[in-house]
Amino acid sequence: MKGKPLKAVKVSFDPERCKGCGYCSFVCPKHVIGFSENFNSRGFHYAFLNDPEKCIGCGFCALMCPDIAIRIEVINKD
Amino acid sequence: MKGKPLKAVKVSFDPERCKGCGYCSFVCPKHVIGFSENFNSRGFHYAFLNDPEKCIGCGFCALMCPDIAIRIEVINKD
Amino acid sequence: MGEKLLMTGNEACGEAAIRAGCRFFFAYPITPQNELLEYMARRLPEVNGVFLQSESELAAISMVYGASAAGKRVMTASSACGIALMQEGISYLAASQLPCVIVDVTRAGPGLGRIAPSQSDYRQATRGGGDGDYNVIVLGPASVQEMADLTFLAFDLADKYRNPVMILADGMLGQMMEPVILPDPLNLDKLPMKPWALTGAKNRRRNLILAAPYTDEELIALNEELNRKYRAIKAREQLWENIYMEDAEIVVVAFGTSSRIATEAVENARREGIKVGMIRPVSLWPFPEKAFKGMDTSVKVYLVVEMNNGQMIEDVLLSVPDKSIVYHVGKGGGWRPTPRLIYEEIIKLWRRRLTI
Amino acid sequence: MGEKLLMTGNEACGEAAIRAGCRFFFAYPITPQNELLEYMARRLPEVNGVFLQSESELAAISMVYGASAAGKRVMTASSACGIALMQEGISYLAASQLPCVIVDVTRAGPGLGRIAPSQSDYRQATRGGGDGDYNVIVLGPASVQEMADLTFLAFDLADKYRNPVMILADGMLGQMMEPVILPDPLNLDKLPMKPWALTGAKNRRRNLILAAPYTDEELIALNEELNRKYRAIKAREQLWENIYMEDAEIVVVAFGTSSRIATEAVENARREGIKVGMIRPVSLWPFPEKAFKGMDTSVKVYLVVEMNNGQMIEDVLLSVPDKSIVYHVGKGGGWRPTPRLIYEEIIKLWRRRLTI
Amino acid sequence: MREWKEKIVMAGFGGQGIMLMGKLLAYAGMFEGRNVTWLPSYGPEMRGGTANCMVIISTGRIASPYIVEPSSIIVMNQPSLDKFEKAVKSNGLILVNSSMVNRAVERRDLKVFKVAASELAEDLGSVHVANMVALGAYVKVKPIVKIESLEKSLSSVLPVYRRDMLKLNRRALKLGFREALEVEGETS
Amino acid sequence: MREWKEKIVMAGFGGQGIMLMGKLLAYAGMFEGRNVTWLPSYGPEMRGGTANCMVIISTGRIASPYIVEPSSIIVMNQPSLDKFEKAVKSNGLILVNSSMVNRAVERRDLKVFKVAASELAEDLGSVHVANMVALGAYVKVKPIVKIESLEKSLSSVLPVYRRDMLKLNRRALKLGFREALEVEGETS
Amino acid sequence: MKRFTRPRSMTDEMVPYCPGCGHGIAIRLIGEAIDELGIQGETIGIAPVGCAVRSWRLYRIDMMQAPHGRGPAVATGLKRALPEKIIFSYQGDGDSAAIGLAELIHAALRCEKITVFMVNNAIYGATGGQMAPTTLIGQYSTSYPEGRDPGLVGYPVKMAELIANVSRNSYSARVAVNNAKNVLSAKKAIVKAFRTQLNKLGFSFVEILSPCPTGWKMTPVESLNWIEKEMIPEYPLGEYSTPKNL
Amino acid sequence: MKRFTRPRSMTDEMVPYCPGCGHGIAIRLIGEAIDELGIQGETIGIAPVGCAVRSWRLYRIDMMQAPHGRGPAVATGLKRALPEKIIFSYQGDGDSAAIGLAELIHAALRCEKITVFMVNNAIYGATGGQMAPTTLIGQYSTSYPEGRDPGLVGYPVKMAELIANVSRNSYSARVAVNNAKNVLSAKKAIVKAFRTQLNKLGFSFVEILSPCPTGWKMTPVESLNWIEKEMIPEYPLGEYSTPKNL
Ligand SMILES: Cc1ncc(C[n+]2csc(CCOP(=O)(O)OP(=O)(O)O)c2C)c(N)n1
Ligand SMILES: Cc1ncc(C[n+]2csc(CCOP(=O)(O)OP(=O)(O)O)c2C)c(N)n1
Ligand code: SF4
Ligand code: SF4
Ligand code: SF4
Ligand code: SF4
Ligand code: SF4
Ligand code: SF4
Ligand SMILES: [Mg+2]
Ligand SMILES: [Mg+2]
Repeated sequence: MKGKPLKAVKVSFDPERCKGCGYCSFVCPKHVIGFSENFNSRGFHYAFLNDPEKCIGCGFCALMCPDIAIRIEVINKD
Repeated sequence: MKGKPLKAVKVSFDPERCKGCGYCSFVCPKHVIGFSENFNSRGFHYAFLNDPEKCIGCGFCALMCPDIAIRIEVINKD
Repeated sequence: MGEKLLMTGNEACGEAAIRAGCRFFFAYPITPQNELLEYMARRLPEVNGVFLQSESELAAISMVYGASAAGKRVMTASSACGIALMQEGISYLAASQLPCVIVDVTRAGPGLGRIAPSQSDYRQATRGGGDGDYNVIVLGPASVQEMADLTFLAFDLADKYRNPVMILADGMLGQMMEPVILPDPLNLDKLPMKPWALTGAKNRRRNLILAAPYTDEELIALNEELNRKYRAIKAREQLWENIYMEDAEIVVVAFGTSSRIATEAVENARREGIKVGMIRPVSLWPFPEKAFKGMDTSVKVYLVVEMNNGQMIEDVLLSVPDKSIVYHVGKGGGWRPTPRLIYEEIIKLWRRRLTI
Repeated sequence: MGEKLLMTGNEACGEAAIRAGCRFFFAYPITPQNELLEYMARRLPEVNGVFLQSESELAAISMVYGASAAGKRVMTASSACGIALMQEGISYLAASQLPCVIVDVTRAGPGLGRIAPSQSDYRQATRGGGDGDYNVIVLGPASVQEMADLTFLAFDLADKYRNPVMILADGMLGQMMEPVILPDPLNLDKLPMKPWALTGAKNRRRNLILAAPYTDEELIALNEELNRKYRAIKAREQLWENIYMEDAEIVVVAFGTSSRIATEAVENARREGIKVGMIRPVSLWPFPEKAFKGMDTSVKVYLVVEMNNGQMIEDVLLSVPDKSIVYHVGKGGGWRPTPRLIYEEIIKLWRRRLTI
Repeated sequence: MREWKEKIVMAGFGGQGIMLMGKLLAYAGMFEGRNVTWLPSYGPEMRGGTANCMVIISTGRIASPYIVEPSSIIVMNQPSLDKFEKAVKSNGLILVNSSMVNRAVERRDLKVFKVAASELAEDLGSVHVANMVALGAYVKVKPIVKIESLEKSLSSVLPVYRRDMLKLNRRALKLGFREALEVEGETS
Repeated sequence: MREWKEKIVMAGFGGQGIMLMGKLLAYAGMFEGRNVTWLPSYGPEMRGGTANCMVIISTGRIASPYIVEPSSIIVMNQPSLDKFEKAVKSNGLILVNSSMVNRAVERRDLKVFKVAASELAEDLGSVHVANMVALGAYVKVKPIVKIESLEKSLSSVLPVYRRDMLKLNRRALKLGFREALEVEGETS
Repeated sequence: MKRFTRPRSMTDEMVPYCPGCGHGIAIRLIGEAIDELGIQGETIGIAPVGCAVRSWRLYRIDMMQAPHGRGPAVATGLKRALPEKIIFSYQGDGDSAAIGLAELIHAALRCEKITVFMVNNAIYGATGGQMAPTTLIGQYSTSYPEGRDPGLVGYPVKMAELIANVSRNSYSARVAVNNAKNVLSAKKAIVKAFRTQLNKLGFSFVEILSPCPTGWKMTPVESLNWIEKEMIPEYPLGEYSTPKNL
Repeated sequence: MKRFTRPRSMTDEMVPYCPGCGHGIAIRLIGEAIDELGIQGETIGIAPVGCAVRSWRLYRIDMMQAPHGRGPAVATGLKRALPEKIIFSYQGDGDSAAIGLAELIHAALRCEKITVFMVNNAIYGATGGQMAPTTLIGQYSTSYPEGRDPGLVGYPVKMAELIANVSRNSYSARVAVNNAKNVLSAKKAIVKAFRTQLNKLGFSFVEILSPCPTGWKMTPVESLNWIEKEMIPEYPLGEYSTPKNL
């Protein structure tokens, strides 16, 4: 997971779990995470992948997420 | 007080305070402390100086006495 | 007399302590007492006082023990399980006849519990949870004004009797704001003399503060002395408030926060012509037995309202005349009665009163 | 039934615990409880049990908390100020509904006090000194035989109600020797099942032991559940002994060591034809109210004898019928009544009984 | 003088300045010689979720500071409306921060007002003063204290490090006072 | 069978084996089917000074194990005589270890016996068995238990590391039994 | 195949912490370690008072609470009762280094075969930001709003070093969860701590430097930077003791 | 001229300890130090629970007791109230290293300007000889009659080193009172500890290895030898930290 690009991964954010702390976007080497203008039901501007194509699936975002709101699936591997 | 002989000292034991622990006699370099066959009022065989002449007044006995039963007076020193 | 200020109960308590000459505060954080601690943290340095956050409640009450022995007016504060940890220390203070003020901003128990306001520390406060035959004077404020006034009084009582005094509040009283007029600050030089205090035995015989005398006989004698003192306190220091008691046939008994809620119910019932009154114990130890002694014997029915499972009710039962009937409304765990609930209980008793 | 042995109360208590299936003992030294600790230190390794001397009473009760959560029969012991330090932990155990047995070999307080036997922990034991609305079952043995029997019973009650049980003894009961017949050892495999215990959540849903539920509502519900349990215990588990009660006109009330001394006085008075009887509370919480309820109404005079300043007397006052007159003999601090003193009090009351 | 007692619950997300809004109202009440109480929903032992506070202003003595049946509520977000709508007493009042509440008030026995507090506050330059906008709007529709008393009280209530915001807060109060709107067709 | 109750206080210096002496007597009483209690003066929190223990042996039930008015006392040293002489009940008994007590008993209403327990024990080879000498003497002058019961009980009472002293203790008991002496002219 | 997902040993509950709270990361890492070692059914967790107390909601394992500071003593009771189970206590820095210091050090002295995780956020989070024993010199707290002054209240305590010093046969390490690299090392230390217990080698302790944006009155991202710039220099990361045979 | 006599700062009371108890020596040395420094009228002593508690009988200075283990916290209260007075707490090893460990270490962390004397007799004397945290491996005690087994109850704690490690600006030393030479060094350390406080330099701590013949079930003289042969090798004598400017 040392930042090496993985192919064909799907990074998904759970908007209801997200508290908008910004850790994911802070550590994302590709700066592909943005925040919604809307509030979720708990009053947070939640994170989302604003440029999925550029995501290299390094997983840093998920490693840092305190709310386990990020899920990474490897789709096409092996 | 490093064991150097002092002249003309008087070492006195308080038999009522003594609990017969034996520390004084244990540390006495001159082995001049003995124990009474009698009990004091608290049931202890108390210590006494059985050969005052040999005492060098080093004070070790008093240093070690847990019951402050030993008193050392310097008599002839200036 | 100063101006009217809007303050929380925790702040009013802290400020009143400072005005009573308290310059030493040792405490450990716990919700809902924190605002008091934080108030003292800000204010004490301004008056050259000492605020020290201790490593635990055990340490806090021990620091209080030390500062009190030095003759200083000193306070600590905690809540519920934190007070439980102080029980040994409080018993030592009582045994050593040392004054101090302990504030319990109660939260709901048992155990860790939750931070909701509660009165479930009544027994812990008034019965002592430490070992031995001792008593702590316990005062139960019911407003921000009383958070100030009773704290101020507490320091005087503590010094007068050389005994710990506890303020038994709760999270609601601690955190609500109301207008308050604070007592005028005491002149530190005019505080009571304490010839017994430890200040270094220069030019006088040594002073000793002992939680255990040296012989069995002395310990028994100490206990007798304490007992005499407690009897004197019982005789002299009972405090309570009567509300609509002149012609009451039903009497609600409640203290602190629950008395505020009950007052609303009593007022509503009065508006409908129901002869209900209220006794509000202000001193919880000594319990105001006298409030019940002079009672018109036509009062036979009491309704004790507590935010707990029934603790003060024992004191009420011990105080009311024979043949009285005592009911209880209350639950533990942070439950809060509504004025309506109490009102309905009053109505029920009113309807039944003729058949009792 | 085994043979008659001569044992100290501390030893009998320890051995009975082991026979009740207790294999875990965590405690901190304190006089006059030490012989119990030392007995467990010798005996537990022989039965593959765990004896661990903890670094403090706080740690001891916390270790008890852990071992009890694991579903084990576990005990701790202390005295007076050591029990005070356990108050928070005991409140946690009660809140978490965990069984355990706590032995208080009381010494005289308050504070550090002295090691003379005393009953001044009555309030500390029966009123809880921890926070919140909780109760601990308290048993008061009066002989070495009861040190064994009530300890044995304590483990059953603790498991039955998932609640801490305290043995309230004192230094005299702990250190005296009397012949005792010990209960037969229980088979460890036949101890009550504890499906709630923490044993690792393999192949089942997780178990949780909580001293604080997650919501305010749940904490109130927990308190109601506890309250129902305590009411059930009050209804079912009152224990007491009647002595010469058939035709008694004066009733002495005493427990534990003071009841032994009082018995001698009562016997002496009986020998002179004085109609005096005795109620000896064995369960101190729940207090045996029932002993007083069925009472012949001709009994109007009670004499409470305690080795303290008047603690159980509150429970007696709460239990006796209206119009009863209740006297107290007692002092704190390690004072011990003599049979003669009590006898003289009985005689005084006997002479005055017609004028009362 | 007519006797009256107003029981107001203010609610919103943590961070919306709910406590401050309540304090300001209580202060203003005190300055006008009323009896007042202010009670926070408290405890930092649990973060997130909604915060609320209860203010009572009365000409007579106030028994319990805890409000079971508010005469008014000011709801700064949707969860707060969900939580408190049912509690309001009949013929009571709801003031809604329409920037953060999407749904309509369901009860038909209440007076309902709205103000786009968050948006108006952003227009003023800081979403943080939405609370003042709402409070200004509230005293417009329920004149239990004068807006001038609120303005005067501001300096006692604002934490020291926010004193530079005094002006902005005053403007927000006034803006709210102007912009309060009765919600037509929703009152009975 | 005649009902009787004997209340014995034993007292001496710490280290004279006072507790053991009491335990042995209590054991023997139990073996003979009596009710017994044994109560030490306790507590290592304070060392030095005198130690005592209280033993009651009775055909009936024993209420309090604490003895206020002993029917017998066995005093192994002088401070103990000073402390307990006054308490003994009229017509009671005092057994004095005459090796360690110099003064005479003052009370005239008691039976007084003596035995030179410490000296006799030293003769046997160990001053540590003075307690057994005294106990042997006691049951001679007050035969509440048989000396055989004492001998039998010894193995239950002696701590494990002293089991090698069994024989010596037995001999001490017997010697005391033989050597007890009534103090003439002192009884009333 | 899933690459990153909620650990099996964790429940589906919402994480009950403030935005950006490091507890969420630390708790997840422990969950991952439990999964990795396959000890979910054998592990019992203790959640003492502090923000840590809410951790019980997040694990699909047997759990209990503990009085403030007494986690190591409760863990001792559990471990002595169930020597084959894996027992951990998950505590705050106030909990372990202030009120519970004696219990923690004594568990370490006894080489009790338990694991203690201490979340060092240099503050009392749960009670609203008072000074902790770990608060840095000069750092703001609600009880010392002028910043910690060593002349008045002394110096921060270094727990990982202290434990390593007093305890023979212990694993003691300090880690941080302020960036992805440190999170990965943190996970390794957590696994090693459990291994120390699994192999019955001795006591194990991991101090986890962790953000408390609420207590620090910072944004979450500012908190991460503050850990890097202020905390780590004062609390160096690394392993301070490793038992033989680990 | 008197050469050796009862210190002026001491009362005439009998020493309330067992024959050969080291408390008597330690207490006298503190008395001599008080005399020497001329601080009798400025000094306040604290006697927490343990055999130490009886020390109040022996000083002609203001004294108070303290709950078991809480001496350093009580001393803190006194010192904060009376910053110009000299405050010392005279404690046992069980008192300081078991139940009172947190209070002691926190006083040290705070660099509280007080002095703590800890009599290390490797046992709980007052309660009749149970194991203390300082009991040596294999040593008999009434609670571990087979001797201390580190596998069950861990290792002895080294307080002088621990205090030196955690506390900046502290004086920390270990001395013994088992022979005349060591008694003389003990006295020096005691004086230095007081000096640390007098000069407001920081916390001071002296651990005093001391015989407890009763607890050890030895004769007094055997006890002195045991200290030399068993205790000192495990607990090396010396100064472990000295504040700058002392
Ligand atoms: C006996 C007791 N004292 C105090 C408290 C209040 N309290 C709850 S959490 C806490 C401290 C929390 O700080 P820390 O351990 O650092 O955990 P954090 O919340 O920072 O993770 C305190 C003092 C309590 N619950 N019990
Ligand atoms: C809270 C509390 N727990 C236990 C005791 C009993 N106790 C008295 S002294 C003591 C230990 C004494 O050992 P130490 O501190 O080493 O002093 P020493 O007597 O050996 O000098 C204990 C456990 C007590 N008095 N208070
Ligand atoms: S996986 Fe890596 S690149 Fe993709 S969003 Fe997360 S941190 Fe950014
Ligand atoms: S790290 Fe998690 S909680 Fe924080 S913003 Fe990203 S997804 Fe949301
Ligand atoms: S002064 Fe020295 S020589 Fe004289 S008795 Fe004492 S120790 Fe012996
Ligand atoms: S050292 Fe003191 S107490 Fe011990 S025998 Fe000598 S004089 Fe007696
Ligand atoms: S207060 Fe701090 S530690 Fe607690 S949940 Fe919030 S951020 Fe986390
Ligand atoms: S028990 Fe030990 S420490 Fe206590 S007085 Fe006796 S010898 Fe000294
Ligand atoms: Mg923290
Ligand atoms: Mg010791």
